[in-house]
Formats: sequence, structure tokens, C-alpha cells
Amino acid sequence: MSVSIITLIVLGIAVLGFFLGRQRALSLSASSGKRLHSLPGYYGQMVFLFAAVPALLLMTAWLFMQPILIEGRISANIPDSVIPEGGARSLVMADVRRIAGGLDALIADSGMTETALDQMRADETDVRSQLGNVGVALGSDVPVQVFEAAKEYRASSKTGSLLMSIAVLAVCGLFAAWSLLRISPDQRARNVSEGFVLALLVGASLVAILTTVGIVTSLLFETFHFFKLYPAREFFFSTVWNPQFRGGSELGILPLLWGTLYVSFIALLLAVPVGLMIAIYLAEYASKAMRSVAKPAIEVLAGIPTIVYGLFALITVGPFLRDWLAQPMGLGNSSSSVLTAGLVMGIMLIPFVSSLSDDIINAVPQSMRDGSFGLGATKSETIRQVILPAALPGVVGAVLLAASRAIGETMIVVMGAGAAAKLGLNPFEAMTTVTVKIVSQLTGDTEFASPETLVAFALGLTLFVFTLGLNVLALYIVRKYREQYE
Amino acid sequence: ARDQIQIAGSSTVLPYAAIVAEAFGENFDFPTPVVESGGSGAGRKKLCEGVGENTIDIANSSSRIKQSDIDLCASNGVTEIQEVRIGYDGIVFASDINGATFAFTPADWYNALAAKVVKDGVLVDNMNKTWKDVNPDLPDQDILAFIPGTKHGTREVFDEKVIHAGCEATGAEELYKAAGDEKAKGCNALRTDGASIDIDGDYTETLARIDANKNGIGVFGLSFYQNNTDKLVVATMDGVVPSVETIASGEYPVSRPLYFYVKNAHLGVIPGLQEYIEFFVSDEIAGPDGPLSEYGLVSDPELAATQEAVANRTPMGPLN
Amino acid sequence: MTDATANSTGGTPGRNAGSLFDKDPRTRKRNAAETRFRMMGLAAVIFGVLCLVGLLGSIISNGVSAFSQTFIIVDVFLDPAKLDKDGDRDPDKIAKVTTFGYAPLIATAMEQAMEQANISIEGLGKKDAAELVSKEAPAQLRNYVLNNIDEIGETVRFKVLASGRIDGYYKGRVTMASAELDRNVSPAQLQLADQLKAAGLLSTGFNWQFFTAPDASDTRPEAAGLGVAILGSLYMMIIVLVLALPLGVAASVYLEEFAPQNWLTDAIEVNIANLAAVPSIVFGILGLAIFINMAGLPQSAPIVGGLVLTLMTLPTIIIATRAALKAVPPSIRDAALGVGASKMQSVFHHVLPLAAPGILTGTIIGLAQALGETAPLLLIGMVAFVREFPDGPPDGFFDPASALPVQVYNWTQRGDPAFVERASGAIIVLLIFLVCMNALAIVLRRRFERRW
Amino acid sequence: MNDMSRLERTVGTKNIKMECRDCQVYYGDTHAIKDVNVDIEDKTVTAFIGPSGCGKSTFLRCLNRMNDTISVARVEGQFKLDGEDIYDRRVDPVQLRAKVGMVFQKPNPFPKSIYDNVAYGPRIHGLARNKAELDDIVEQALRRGALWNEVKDRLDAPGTGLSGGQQQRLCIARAVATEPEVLLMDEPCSALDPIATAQVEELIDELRQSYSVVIVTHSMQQAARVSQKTAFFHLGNLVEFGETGQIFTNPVDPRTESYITGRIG
Amino acid sequence: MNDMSRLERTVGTKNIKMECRDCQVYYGDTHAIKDVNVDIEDKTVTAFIGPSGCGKSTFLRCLNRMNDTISVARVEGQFKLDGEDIYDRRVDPVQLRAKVGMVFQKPNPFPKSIYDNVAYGPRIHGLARNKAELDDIVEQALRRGALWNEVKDRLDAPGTGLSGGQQQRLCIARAVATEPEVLLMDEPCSALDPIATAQVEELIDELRQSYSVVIVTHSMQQAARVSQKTAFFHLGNLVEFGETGQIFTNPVDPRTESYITGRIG
Ligand SMILES: Nc1ncnc2c1ncn2[C@@H]1O[C@H](COP(=O)(O)OP(=O)(O)OP(=O)(O)O)[C@@H](O)[C@H]1O
Ligand SMILES: Nc1ncnc2c1ncn2[C@@H]1O[C@H](COP(=O)(O)OP(=O)(O)OP(=O)(O)O)[C@@H](O)[C@H]1O
Ligand SMILES: [Mg+2]
Ligand SMILES: [Mg+2]
Ligand SMILES: O=P([O-])([O-])[O-]
Repeated sequence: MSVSIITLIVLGIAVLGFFLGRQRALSLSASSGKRLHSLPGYYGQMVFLFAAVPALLLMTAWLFMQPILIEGRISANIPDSVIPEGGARSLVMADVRRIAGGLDALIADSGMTETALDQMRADETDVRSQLGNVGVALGSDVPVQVFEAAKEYRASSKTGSLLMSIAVLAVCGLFAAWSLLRISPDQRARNVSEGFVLALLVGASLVAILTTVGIVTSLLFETFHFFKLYPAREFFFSTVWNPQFRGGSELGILPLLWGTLYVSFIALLLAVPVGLMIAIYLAEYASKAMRSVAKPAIEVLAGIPTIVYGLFALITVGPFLRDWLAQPMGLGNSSSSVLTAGLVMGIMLIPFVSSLSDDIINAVPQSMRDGSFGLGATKSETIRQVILPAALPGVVGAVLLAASRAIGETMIVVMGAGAAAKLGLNPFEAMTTVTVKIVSQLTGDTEFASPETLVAFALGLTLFVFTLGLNVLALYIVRKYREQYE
Repeated sequence: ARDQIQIAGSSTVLPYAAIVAEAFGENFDFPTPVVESGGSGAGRKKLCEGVGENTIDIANSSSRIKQSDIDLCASNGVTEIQEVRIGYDGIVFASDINGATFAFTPADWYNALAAKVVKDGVLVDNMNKTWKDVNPDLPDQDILAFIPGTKHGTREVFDEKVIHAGCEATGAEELYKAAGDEKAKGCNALRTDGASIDIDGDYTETLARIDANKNGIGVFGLSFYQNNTDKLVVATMDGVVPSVETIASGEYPVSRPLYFYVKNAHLGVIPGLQEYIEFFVSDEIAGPDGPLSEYGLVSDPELAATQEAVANRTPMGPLN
Repeated sequence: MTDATANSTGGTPGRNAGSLFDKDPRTRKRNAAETRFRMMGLAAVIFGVLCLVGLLGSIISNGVSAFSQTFIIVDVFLDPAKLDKDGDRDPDKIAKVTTFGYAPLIATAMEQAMEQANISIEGLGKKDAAELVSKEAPAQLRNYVLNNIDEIGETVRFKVLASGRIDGYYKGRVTMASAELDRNVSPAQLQLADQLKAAGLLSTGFNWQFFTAPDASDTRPEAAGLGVAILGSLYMMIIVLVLALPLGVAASVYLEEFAPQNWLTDAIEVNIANLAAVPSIVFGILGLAIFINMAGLPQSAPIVGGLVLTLMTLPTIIIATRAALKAVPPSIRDAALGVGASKMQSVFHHVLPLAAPGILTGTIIGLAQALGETAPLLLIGMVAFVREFPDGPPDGFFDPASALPVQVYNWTQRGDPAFVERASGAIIVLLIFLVCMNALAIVLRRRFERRW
Repeated sequence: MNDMSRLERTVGTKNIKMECRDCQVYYGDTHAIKDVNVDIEDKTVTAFIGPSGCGKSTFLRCLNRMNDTISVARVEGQFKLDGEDIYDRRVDPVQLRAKVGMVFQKPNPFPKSIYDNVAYGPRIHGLARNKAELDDIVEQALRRGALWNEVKDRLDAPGTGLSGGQQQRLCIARAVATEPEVLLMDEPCSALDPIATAQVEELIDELRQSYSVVIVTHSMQQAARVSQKTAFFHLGNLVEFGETGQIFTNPVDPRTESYITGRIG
Repeated sequence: MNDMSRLERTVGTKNIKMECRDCQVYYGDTHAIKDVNVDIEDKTVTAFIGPSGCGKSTFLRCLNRMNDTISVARVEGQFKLDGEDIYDRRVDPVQLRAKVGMVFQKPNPFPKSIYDNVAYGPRIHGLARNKAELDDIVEQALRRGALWNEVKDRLDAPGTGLSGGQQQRLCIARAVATEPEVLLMDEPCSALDPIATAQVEELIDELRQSYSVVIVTHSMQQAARVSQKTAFFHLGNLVEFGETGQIFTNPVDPRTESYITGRIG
């Protein structure tokens, strides 16, 4: 039985269990005259969960373990002699798996019988061409031992699947029956099912933690390597970023960090006021029709690939700023500049601020507005002094999200601000950011185990810690100014 | 089980690899290989991650593999690697088609872009503003060069074959060495006042920048230039016009070999792998009249040796 | 006290005791401020819309041409001397003839076509004429022959792609002047194209292949399509939607409604906000380490891409959802609890529906971001040249595939300028994709939106 | 106190402050106010009474155009303040509302500190020249709202953390602080205990010296105590309008009579 | 009516339904309820009276653990329902609240239709087997809440579009529909006109036949009319608790006396 069929059967049993459980709860309550503790549906849900969850968990575990166990056993049986020099057992096992799969196809396509297969021998038949005929390509001819291993693999897998089907269905049935029998009117079915949901919710929020753990661990190892090759003091305190191919690079993070902050700052300087004003206008002033058009339209800005923004910065905004601002003011003649990248990125970030804030502003209860209007406040006074403070936590969340995006953005900076790491104040100069350098060092030509490549990991980890600090600060500030309505 | 070839690595080699993969898919019963880009370094790292189905089979590289990569490979059980040189990549200097034309020497480039230049026998900060300042024969045009960022292998070639050569030619190398800089590292220091701009992106970005700054001069691959002759005018180097022929003959100085590296352990396991590499280096494809050459790859004069090595699955020896 | 009130009324500047119709200076000032504020809002909206219109305008003006394509009609004689030297029609032997062997047939066919249509152009050789036809054509021929072996020896009419430059000529990208300078096309070839067009052998039509064909190499921009990329993006978005939305909402509900107020909750909260600031490429590093190296999932597969993008989108959805949940007034929760609803019921019956608009907004923005992201895919091998179509789901989730932003990214890097138009076309498709995806969310959001 | 207010009733000038003619209000299709004509006199307390849902709040909201904020609401008829049509195009509702203040039926303090809640109106109308003056205004308003003693130590605490009655008094204080010419109060004492109610009633009486006050109440006694004029609404109609004494002792309409002689709350 | 309720007062069984001992509530640092001991009898109406802000709502919310939802609130002491500690770890507050229903001081209808507002409780408690039964329950509840006639034609209209008093009655109907054993009502009649008030009082009297009702009110008359027991709170303390008749005619504590003999609202 295939996995999907088993899943379907388990779900079928679970759904059946749902109805039976509900039915049983109802009839028990009717016969005993006791009121049910929970809605009948909850008893059904409970049976459903008991039937489906353990069985599916078991199946997942089995699917995970079975190949490991079988392969362990079979690969131990393959003699070293058939493993080509420089090759690996795991590759031979890949062949085994491919042949085993091919044999299935062979039986399905060419109508070969199981017995014929049993007698088939690799040194007598041309397995490679036979399998080739059914669309399973092999890299080379098949040694006898490998072919036998493949047959055994196939057999074991089959037995394994059979056992699994039985075990899974048994668990499913047993748990379903047990939970069905356990039903009684005072059983707290709702609590059971809600407890289960709560566990799911907890699990979901753990994903975020696991992601962080994953990120930190995947960065930490290589970062460690980097610091073995390159002095940490230099990395953190040097003001020069100048990687070289043949070593001798100067890899100070400060100019990159500065560029990141500068570009993000300019981007937010555009995105936050504009985004907030859009949110306010759409939530408080605009007609329904306008809102329903403008809001999704502006959201499209968030979906335009950043490469388009990059080209826009490179071709339109950069030269424009250079010709109309930088050169007349004598501030330089670079067409890529912090300002270019910041402004264009700001445009991209507008929907992050506007759409999220708009929803939050819209959620402030009407009675707040009434209270303010009743005192003779104008709409703008109401918005600035009552609604925005009430919506502040959400708005701050939106701004933080926008800031986060700004920090993480690559393409716009590459094309708009250039790739030169510089510590400077002039917004018309080219600069670059941490993220850009992570990408470029990681995807470059340099050898992997050199500090020039590994620095990407150190940059990533440093940025991670840095933004963590900023976020802690933000949380602290939001906590302090948080206001709850009603 | 995986049944298509997985290739990763250099974005310089990518177009050639894609041409071959496409033709391979059309003419063989094997599926078309998947060719990732992501940089030579990353490709070699992936190649060396180990042996097995979820590791790649071939790494494209625009520079030669490094000892540290080989060590990494060895430590992950990847002991046999085939090195296949597919040809040469010419590196050209080009500017806007409507602008002036240039005839450069490496010394011009050194004097234009280096941080310090020789003046009256001593090294001084580079104050040259226009190309004319650098060399009276060049047009009176502001110096603005778009050169590959430090992530690119092209930059290495540029540093070595243009800047360093210029350093030597202008006598700056001597001065550096005299000042105690054994390897004349100072030669590679470029000015940071905006006359030289690093491009971390690709040639299309350089082209777009020249579009936005008409007096900029960019560094391109030969094939890229050949596809955009209506927008760019190419400069000569030491009086030689870059072309497939002048590069193959060695007249034009700025070029570099391109490679791919094959994980021998996957030969015979990944269907079509052997066929693919043989197809790649066959005369039909990589020869002087093949599609690769037509697209701008400089065909390797020693292709026959490569073909033989591939047929014999000869693993590469230690780096010399 | 009354007196004090009266005094302060009289004494306060700017207090209007007069007609409603005359505005005192202060009111006028406040009204001006109001108007200014309102205008600022309107200006902001207009600015946003203008940016959008500008960007869309440039994308569309660059990209619409990708949706049409020039074709050439040729009658090719399937020469047995070339295709089946032995004449025994053995499929295996015929299959040995590579596409290189088919190219001369097309050259000959072009020559004959010119003869028949009485076209002769000075300085135009046989090879030059053949260059009008895409390099994709031999493959098309070979496929046809292998499927119709008995037609060898006959003359078959093919509608083949014109080469990129010829196609560009009819889209205004290539002109006679530029052809002078272009080493890939000559004015003579363009003249030939014009004459073929006059003879009805060259035509321009809607480019269905753009949606169905896979990517093509740099030498055949005219054959490059988005088929694999569309499938790959679709698969990834399915995975992202199915995983990120429930996970994100569940996590937010837990954190906002159930989690005890303690340092652990704070840690999770900060942590999620921080994840939003992690550069997307770092998610790629994570994906490579966890999903490919540890879990052993295949390279270049939508499943890995989907998982990585899910992790990347989660913070956005969680932050938006939490903000929306926070905005639901506590009295609603009280009301539900007061009639004996459990916390879970109050959340799922009342709070979540009221927070739905915010949740949907977060989802829209998160998905938009995920749909357009390239950097994380770089490390898990999806930024690749992929020509094989993935299978149908769920098996196809594990097959190599590309994605729309990857295709855009790849095409913008190609040397041949014809790819610029393709890239813009791909962006248009991506945006259409996005709009379709959002339309549903927007409709839902409008249904849930209400003030209380 | 009762006697006193009776006495004063005759003292007030009989200037008409607000004049409403043929007023109609619709909520979508529901006709919530039908043909109402009411004159609100200056320096007078007018009470609106009537069964729940009869349209008192709706009508009250017409008087300072608060219905503008309800999208489904449509108002017709003539409303004049000092002889000027308040629904005239030229009228700025903001200016109107500064003159015609309002206390809402459901207490709706802002999510700000108690101080900021009260200082909000004076700030936007520029009633204080400096911080000291503002402090003074806030204190006076809170005193008049009979809340000062309870909150003087926690002016920085959020207004939303107060008890129901405290919130209601806060809203009264907030409205009083802006010194409107007409004060509309929608059941200002519904959540108040007798003592606080008495204080608010005293405040109303005090306000009447200079302004005009309209109060919606369900308590007949309260109407009788504080108002000089009473309007009785029923199902959207104004059934009877006249001197409070007359309405309570000698109603013309049988509906009025049956309402006020019903059980008394 | 007054006489009647006096009469019935002696009829009720004297079972103790809820027992509260040494109760303390803190909001952060504020000590809002101090050492309160109250027994709530079955089939009895208990009235909580006291000045605004004295802690009536706070104490009421303790009785069905609604204070759990205020993060700064901390409750101490013993609260027993039918002899079982309701703050016990094993107690499911949900089940408790299904038994001890609540009407809040500020009307808080769900932003749903009127029908769904009332049907919500019965739905989650599974009180109706089918649509017809549910319709019936909703109708009965709305009738008992004295709202049926006003809304029967617009059951699908949103509950938030009702007048203040209608919303309050809607919330009463919503609470009644779930048939709690104890019903806590925080000023249920504050926004109601006399007639509606009378109807709600009738309802309370009717509920008393089977359940126990706790009502917070500012109207002494109302307390006297509907309750059998009265508790007087002052500044967080329970000053006096006893038979309503005794409290109103013969209060022991001088504070009680001064409160109930103050001006009557
Ligand atoms: N959420 C809260 N946070 C802080 N303090 C509160 C909160 N709720 C109430 N209080 C304070 O606790 C005290 C008691 O409040 P409670 O709401 O119980 O009064 P009450 O007797 O119901 O008054 P009212 O009749 O005005 O409704 C008041 O001083 C109030 O300010
Ligand atoms: N926003 C609204 N949308 C639709 N109908 C409404 C709205 N507000 C009020 N109504 C209806 O209009 C009528 C009058 O309502 P109004 O609020 O004026 O009554 P009221 O006299 O203030 O009653 P109460 O004393 O209960 O507050 C009622 O039937 C009510 O249901
Ligand atoms: Mg009202
Ligand atoms: Mg209260
Ligand atoms: O991508 P490259 O390694 O060739 O620069």
C-alpha cells in the first residue's frame, strides 16, 4: 500500500471516528440523562485526533527509520570489492535504490513476473539495457552483488511497507476504538481537543525558535573558522574593507555597518512618513472605493522584484540625483549613492508601513474618534493625538518590519549604492551594506576556506546580533509607550 | 533517485555550460543537466561537500581550483577529481559606442587607477583626473572605470595582467620593492576617490552603468561584448584588438582559462555524466567552429589532450 | 467658580463667540492644518500610486514585446542521405544524427525558399540566410523526425522561430543602423526578413511558448520561456501558503493570547522580530545546512525552496498577525468569556475573524516578498538553468525547478540584449501571478473589514 | 436644591440657543427620527426622556453633527445655532463641536493618562497659555466632574484603568474642560452612584448660569430635578415638549402620561 | 410588586450558592478589594451597592474569574461555588463561567448580527439540537431581555448598531440564553428607561425562582425592589452585608447610613 493510500485510510477512519464519537456522546447522554460536558462535536474531534495523530506520527517515524535500517543492513552486506575505488558505499546504495525502483517499473511495464525476477541474474542478463528500456537510466553495468542487494532491498522494503501498513492501521483502529469507548458524558472532550490545539500553537511558535537556533548554528561554525584565520579585533574595529584575492585582505565591518544604517535610515525616512500618511489617508479620509483600489495597488509595490527597483535606481534615480542635486551642489558626481539606494528602497518599503498600519488604524474603535470629535477636534488632531497613539504598538511593528527589510535588502543597494565600502557622511557617495557583502563574498570566485569567503558568515552573525540588540531596544521602547484602548 | 546531472559554480562558465546542457538534452536520452550559478568558489565548495546523490557532480570554475578546496574535498571523501579546461575567456575594455575610442597599455591603466603612481622617480598619490593626464595620446575625458568587484575571478586577472603589468612597466614595482614591499602588494592598491568603481554584479550592470555615465569605461567578457557590438566600442590593448583569434594566439594579453571539475566517484553512477563531459569537450561543441566558440569562448588549442584525459577519466594531479 | 469660568472664557485668546460662519484665526489655522494634513495624505497616496504606475509602466513598456514572437515558415526536405544513410529506417541509427546534422537541412530549405519567392539580396550567403532561423529549429526538426520516421524523404512544412535579432527587428530593438554595428546580424539579413515577410513566410504572433517553454541557453533568447519557472514558483507558493499561513497564525495566537507574560515569551517575541531582519541569503545558508545537508532533501527542488521561503515569510506574517490581534478590543474577549466560551473559542470565534484583515495583509505582503525573492534560492541550487519540467505534485516538489524571480535574475545577466525584454516579460508574469494570488486575499479582507 | 432650581427656572433669559425644525434621521432604511421640532433655550437645562431606542441619542447627535461620522445615517431638516444653520455647507463641524460639546452614553476615555484626557480639549482649542494654566484647567474640570479627589494622586495613570463610573465622570470632566456653549450629555449619570450623581447635577445647575445644557436621562426624578424644559420622545417622534413642571404634573399626550406614571426607575 | 417580593423573600431556600472568604484583589499596587467575606445564597437576588469606584465590579468579576483576563489583577482568598473552590487548579474557568454568567457594565455586543449575539452561548454549550430550537431559545432570551419587539424584524442587523439601552438588553439576553446558575449583572439597567427597567427587574425576579442573581446597582430603589440581600461596599471594604430590608431601614454602620440617606438618584 502506498503512503497516500494509508494516509487516506487513516483519515477515513478518523472521519468515521468523528461521527461515531459524536453519535456515541449524544446517545450516551440521552440514555443516561446526563448533560454532556462539551458539545458533541468535541467528542467527535477527540476521536478523530486520537485516531489520526498517533497513526500518522507512527507512519512518519516509520518512513523515516525504515530506509535507514534497511540500508544499514544491506550496505553492510555489500562486499568492499564492488565499491569502486574513490567511490563510496553511499553511491553504491544509490545505485541499489535506483535498480530496486527500476525493477518495480520493469514489473509494471514489461509484465515480468516476480519469479522471473527472482531468477534474473546480473551476469546473465543485461540489466542496464533492460532497465533503460523502462526509462531508468544507470550509469554503468551492474555487478552481481549490487543486483542481489537491490533485489533484497526491494524485498525488504516491501515487507517493511506491509508491516508499516499493518502497524499504522492497527494503531489507528486501536486508538479510535479506545477513545470511542472512553467517551462518557462527563468526559472533558473540549479540554482534550483544545489542549491538543494549544500544543499545536506552542509547536508553531517553537518554529521561530528553531529557525533562530538553526541560523545561529549554521553561521557559528564557519564564523569560528573565520576568526581562526582573521583577527577578531581587526574585523570589529578596523575601518577599512578591502578584500583581496590572494589574501592580505582588510575586512573591517565598520564601513559596512555604517552603510547599512545609513541606507536603511534614508529608506525609512521616506517610507515611514509616506507610508503612515497613506495609511491614515486610506483609513480615515478616503472613500471606500478609493481605498479598495489604492490599498492593493500599493501593496503591489512590495511584490515587484527588487531587481526592478535596482535597475530603476541605476538607470533613472541615480543619474537624476547626480545631475540635479549632487553636481550642482558640488557634492560629487557619482551616480550610485546612498541617497539613490535609500530613496528607491524607501519606495519598496512603503506598503510595509502603509498596509499594516492601515489595518491597525482601522481597528481602533469608532468610539475613540467620537470622543475626540465631540470635543471639537479636527480629524487630523484626532488622528495625531488619539488614533495614532492608540495604534502605536501595531504601527511600530510595521515600521520595525520595514526596517528589517531595509537591513536585509541586497539588489537595490548593489545597483543603487554601489559596492564600495566607505565610511562617510556625504549621502551622494557610493557605499555598501553588510547584506550586499554577505552575498558577494559568498557567491564569489574566492576559495571557500579563505577568510574572504568565510567573512560572509561572520558578517551574517554580527548583523544578527546587531539587529537583535536593536530589536530588544525597540521592544523596550514599545513596552514603555504602549497604550491599550477600552 | 536522482537521474539528472547537477552542475554548479561560475557565472562566467554558466552560459557555455547552458549551451552544452541544452544540446546534450536535445541529442541524448538523458535529461538535460541542471546548471546552477552562484560563483566559482561556492561551486567548488559544493563539489567538495562529499560523495552522494545530494551533492553535485560538476563544478564550473572561472579560476583554477585551490589547494584548500582540494583539502576540503579530501576531508569529505572526494578524492578523485577531473580537471577539464574548456577554453579561454577574453577580458576586454569597452566604452559607449558614441564616445571616444581608446588604445590602452597596461601602464595607462595603472596610472589611471592605482592609488600611488610614479612621478619624478617617487611614488605620489594619484592625482590624474582625465585620461589625457595619464597619456597625452588618450582623449581628454574624465577617468571613470567600472571594474569587476573583488568577488570576481575577472578581477584577479585584471589585477595581475593589467594593473600589475602596468605597475611593472611604470617602474612602480621597483619602487615598492625598494621600499621593503617584497611582493609589491602596493601595486594592487587602487584609488578610492570614485574614479574606479567596483561592480559586484555582472556585465549587464556594467553596461547599464556605462549607459548612465557615458564617459565610463567598463571591463567585459569577450562574449558579452560580441553580443553588444552595437552599444559598445572596444579598446585595444598594446595595440591588439581583442578577438577569438588574437586571444587564442596569445597576442591579446588579458585572458584566463575556464574549467570545470568532475567528481569521478559519480561517473558510472549518475546516468549520462560521462557522456556529458565527453560531449562538452568534443570538437563539435568546444572546437574552434563549435557553438561555444561562436558565442565567444576562446577555444583551447590543446583540446585534443583534454579529450583524451576525459575519455580516460584521468584524475588531476597535485597543483603545481 | 462660575465667575472664574466666565473670565477665562472671555480672556482666552482665539475663542470664538461669534458666528459659526466666520472662522476665527485659530479655527482658520486649525483648518489649514487639517487641509494640509489631508493633502499630505493624498499626496502620499498619489506618490505611492505614481511610483507604482511608473514602475509598472516601465516594466510593461519593456516587457509586452515578450508576448509576441516572430516565426518563419520553411518547407524542409527531410533528406534521407543525411538522416538515414543506410536507408533501413532504424530508429536507433536515426537517433544518432544530432541536431548539428539537421542544421544544414534548414539552410538548404531557406535557400530554396528564397529562390521560390524570387528573393535575392546582395552579399547574402547561404549561411547568412540560415541565421535568420533560430538555433532551436534543428531540435524541433529532430524531434519531429524521431516521432515520424516514415516521413523521411518528404518535404514537411515547419513553423520555426526566427532568431532573436530578427525578432528584435520587428519589435524595434534592432534597426538597420544598429545592425551595421552588430556582428550578429547584418542589414542584408534584415532586408531578407522584410522580403520574407512580404512573401508571407514570416509572421508575428502571440508567444504562447513564453508561458510553456523551458528556459533556453544564451544563444537562443527567442526560445526561452517560463514554463519551468512558473511551475517552480507555483509549487513553492503552494508550500509557503500551506505552511506559513497556519504556522504564522498559530504562533501569533499563542504568543498574543495564551503565552504567559514572562521572559521566554519576550525572548520569542524579540527573536521573531529579529528574524525579519535576517538577510534572505542567510535563510539560504540555513536551508542548505538543514534541509539539504542534514535532512538530505534534493538540490534545486521546490520543496526546499518552499521551506526556506516559509521560514523567511513567517516573521512577516507573525508580526502582522500579532499587531492585528492586539488591535481587537478586550471587551470582545470579555464578552465571549462571560457567556462561558473557552479562551480558545473566544479567540477562534471572535478575535481571529476581527483580526483577519490584518492577517491577510501580512500574508499578502509576506507572499509577495517570497514570490520575488532570489537570494536564498541561490544557495539551495534553484538559481539554475533547468530545462526539464518537474512532475505533477507531490512528486514534482522534489524535482529540480526554477522560479520566476530566478528567471528574471538569470535573464538580466545574459549577454544577448533580447533577454532584457524576456526579463521584463517575466516580471509581468510574476506580477500577474502576484495579483491573482492577492485577489483572493483582498476579497476576503474586504469581507472581514469592519469598524466596531 | 429642588426648590432652588424651580426658583431659578424663571430667571433664565428666554433666548433660543438652538432651533430644530422638521428633523428627520434615517439609518439606512430605518426612520429613526420623525418630524421633530425642538427649541433649546439659552441658559436652560433641557431634558430628553423616552423609552430606550426611541431616538434620544440620535437626535442629540444631530445637534453637533456627530451623525456625520456614521456612514449610514442621513439627517434632514433645519438645525440652527444662534440662528445659523449648522448643516450649512459653510459651517465647519469642528467649530460647531467646539461650541456644542458632548458626553457620550458609553464612557470612551482615550487610551492616555487621566491628565491628558482632560487636557486634550483645552490643548487643541488653545485654552491655556502655559502649563500652569493647563494644570489649573484640568484640576477645575476634574473637580467639576466630581473626580478630583479620587484621581488627584494618579493623574498619570491611564484613563482606561478607571471604574465604569469614574470613566463616565472623566468624560464629563473632559467635555467641561473645553467650555462649550451648549453641552449635550447622553445619560451622564447612568453609571454613577447617588452622591456622584448629585455632584454632577450640581455641576449642571452651575453650567446653566452661562450655558445651555441638554441631558438625556432615564430617571424622571433627575429630569425633574435638573431641567427646566423636557422633551418626551417615543418611537422617533417628539410627543411632547414643554416646561418640565407642566410635563410631569400635567402631560397633554396620553403616551407621556403613561410613560411617566409607569413604574419609576 | 414590592410587597410581593417581600413575601417571597422568606420562601427561598437558604442554601449557600457561593461563599467568599477573606478576598483581596490588587491591581498592581492598588488594593482594590480588602478582606471581603460574602455568602451568596441560592435562589436569591443579592445587590451590591456603593459609591463609584469602590470595587463592586472588581468583586463581581472575581466570582466568575473574569479577573483572570486582566494581567495586572491579582486575586487572593477563597471563593467557593457549591462548596468547591473556584480558584482551584483543577477548575476549568470555562465551565465555571458557563455556570456563572455575566452582564458587563459597558454593553459589549459582538460585531455580529443580533441573532448570532444571542445564539452564541447556546451554540457553544450545545443547548439546542436544531435550528428551530435555537430560534426558540433566541426568541425567549430576547423576550426576557425585553428586546424582542424592537428587534424581531432585524435579527440580522449588527448588534453594534443598536441604541445604548438596546445593546444593554441585548447583552442581558445573551447572558440569559446560556441559562447560568448564577447570573452576575453589573448595572444592567443603567442605560434603561423605567419601562425596560421594570421588565428587567421582572426578569430578575423570575430568574430568582431557579437561580441566584447578583446585581450591582446605583439605584437604592432598585436594590430595595429586587434584592433580598444587600452588600454595601466602600473604598474596597465590605461595610455591611445583610437582609435588604434591614440594610435600608436599619443600617448598622454609619457609612451605610450616610450613603443611603444621601441624595437619592
Ligand atoms: N484594570 C484596572 N487597572 C487598574 N485599576 C483598576 C482597574 N479596574 C478598576 N481599577 C480601580 O479599582 C477600583 C475599583 O474599581 P471597580 O471597577 O471595581 O469600581 P466599581 O465599584 O465597579 O465602580 P463603578 O460603580 O464606577 O463601576 C477603582 O479605584 C478603579 O480605578
Ligand atoms: N448606527 C446605527 N445603525 C443603525 N441603526 C441605529 C444605529 N444607532 C441607532 N440605531 C437605531 O436607531 C434607533 C434610535 O437609537 P438611539 O440610539 O437614538 O436610541 P436612544 O433613544 O438613545 O436609546 P437608549 O436610551 O437605549 O440609548 C434605535 O432603534 C436604534 O436601534
Ligand atoms: Mg442612547
Ligand atoms: Mg463598575
Ligand atoms: O561567477 P564567477 O565565479 O565566474 O565570477
